[in-house]
Amino acid sequence: MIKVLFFGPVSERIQTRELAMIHTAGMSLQDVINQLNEHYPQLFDIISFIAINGVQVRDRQTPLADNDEIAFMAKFSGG
Amino acid sequence: MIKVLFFGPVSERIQTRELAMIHTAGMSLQDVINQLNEHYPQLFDIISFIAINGVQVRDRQTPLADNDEIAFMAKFSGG
Amino acid sequence: MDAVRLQIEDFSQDAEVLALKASSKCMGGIATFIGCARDYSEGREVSEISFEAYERMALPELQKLRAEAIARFGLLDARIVHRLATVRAGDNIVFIATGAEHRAPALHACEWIIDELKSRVPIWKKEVTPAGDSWVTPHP
Amino acid sequence: MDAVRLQIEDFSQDAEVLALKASSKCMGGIATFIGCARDYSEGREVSEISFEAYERMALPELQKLRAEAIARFGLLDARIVHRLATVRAGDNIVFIATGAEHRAPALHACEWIIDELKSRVPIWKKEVTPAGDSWVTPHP
Repeated sequence: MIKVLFFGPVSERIQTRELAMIHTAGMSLQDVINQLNEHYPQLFDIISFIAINGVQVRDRQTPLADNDEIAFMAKFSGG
Repeated sequence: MIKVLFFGPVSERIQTRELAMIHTAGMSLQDVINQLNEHYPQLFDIISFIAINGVQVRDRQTPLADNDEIAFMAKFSGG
Repeated sequence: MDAVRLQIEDFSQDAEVLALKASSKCMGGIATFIGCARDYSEGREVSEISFEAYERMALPELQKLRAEAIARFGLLDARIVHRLATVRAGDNIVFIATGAEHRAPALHACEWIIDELKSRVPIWKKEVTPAGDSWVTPHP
Repeated sequence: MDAVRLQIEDFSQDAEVLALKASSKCMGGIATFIGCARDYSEGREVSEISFEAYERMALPELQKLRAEAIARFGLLDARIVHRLATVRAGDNIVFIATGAEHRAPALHACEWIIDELKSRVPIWKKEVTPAGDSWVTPHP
């Protein structure tokens, strides 16, 4: 499974903090984004950062391994 | 009387923290400086600021009133 | 007490500065920054502020930030604490302390850390106002 | 507890920051600077540092400095404490705290106050070293 996490303004928009997706061979970050876009078309307006296993990634073609944790994040507002 | 105060490096050089001088009519700051210079010729090498009654003065012709307090001060090194 | 922490409870500046000082007898200047909750934000009355973090990423990022500040400004030590709690006006949110031999690097590092923290660390702020809640969206 | 003080005893940052905060609920950023005694100064080992002030002039000058900083940086409040004591390595010497709605003015005012304090306030520092005492002469 792929664990998908949402925080703050993103979790509010999607009305959930966490989703699980089935991992399939050859799956990339773009596949997860496509699935989310289908169900939550406005979601990506507010997403500024994406991390895989706690490390920020910019390349949406990044391949995913089973048990990866993906975080979709709005602009930070800590401090 | 005029109260003359010395602090830190100045008091160390002159080996005293306080002197009293007799106030005379028409006396100016310059008169006090002249008297000190006579006794402690190197003193003014390290004096950077002079205050009368707690207020910095630059004009050595400033007249003095009886009971004035004059402070001779080296560069500050607080903080 | 770790030099970098995400915690619910409040912190003591005296305790943090004591811990900072323990790292060196050459520390001549210590700068701190404390971010607090205000009762107004952009004209709206705010009753509470709550924070949420992606802790798995936020904690390592704060640790990296501390190490970078130490290297960049030649600090003797630095500490960063961010609360993940619901706070009210006047309550503490974030604490940064930097110690150096002289004052300028300590002061400049403190400012650098809070600026970087705001842009780099995955923490989000929600303001609770009489008119409802809203997540804060930082200006671009 | 006065906002500006010359005192022998040590200070508590927690107590000072609490007093600073009491002045406003709009304080979003608090910066502090603490100057401490180091065990080395320009290569010489220092056992103790002692301070002397012309208090009649130093206290009003510190009060003026606080008022100027508040006006110049739009601060909500500021505090300055300078110890007149004999201190050892690690001991506190001076404390400055500045509070503003936002972080930048608080941080910049804190740096401005310590810079001005060093050049404007009649306080002198004597370093006691194993080789003898010497009054510190600041660089021109």
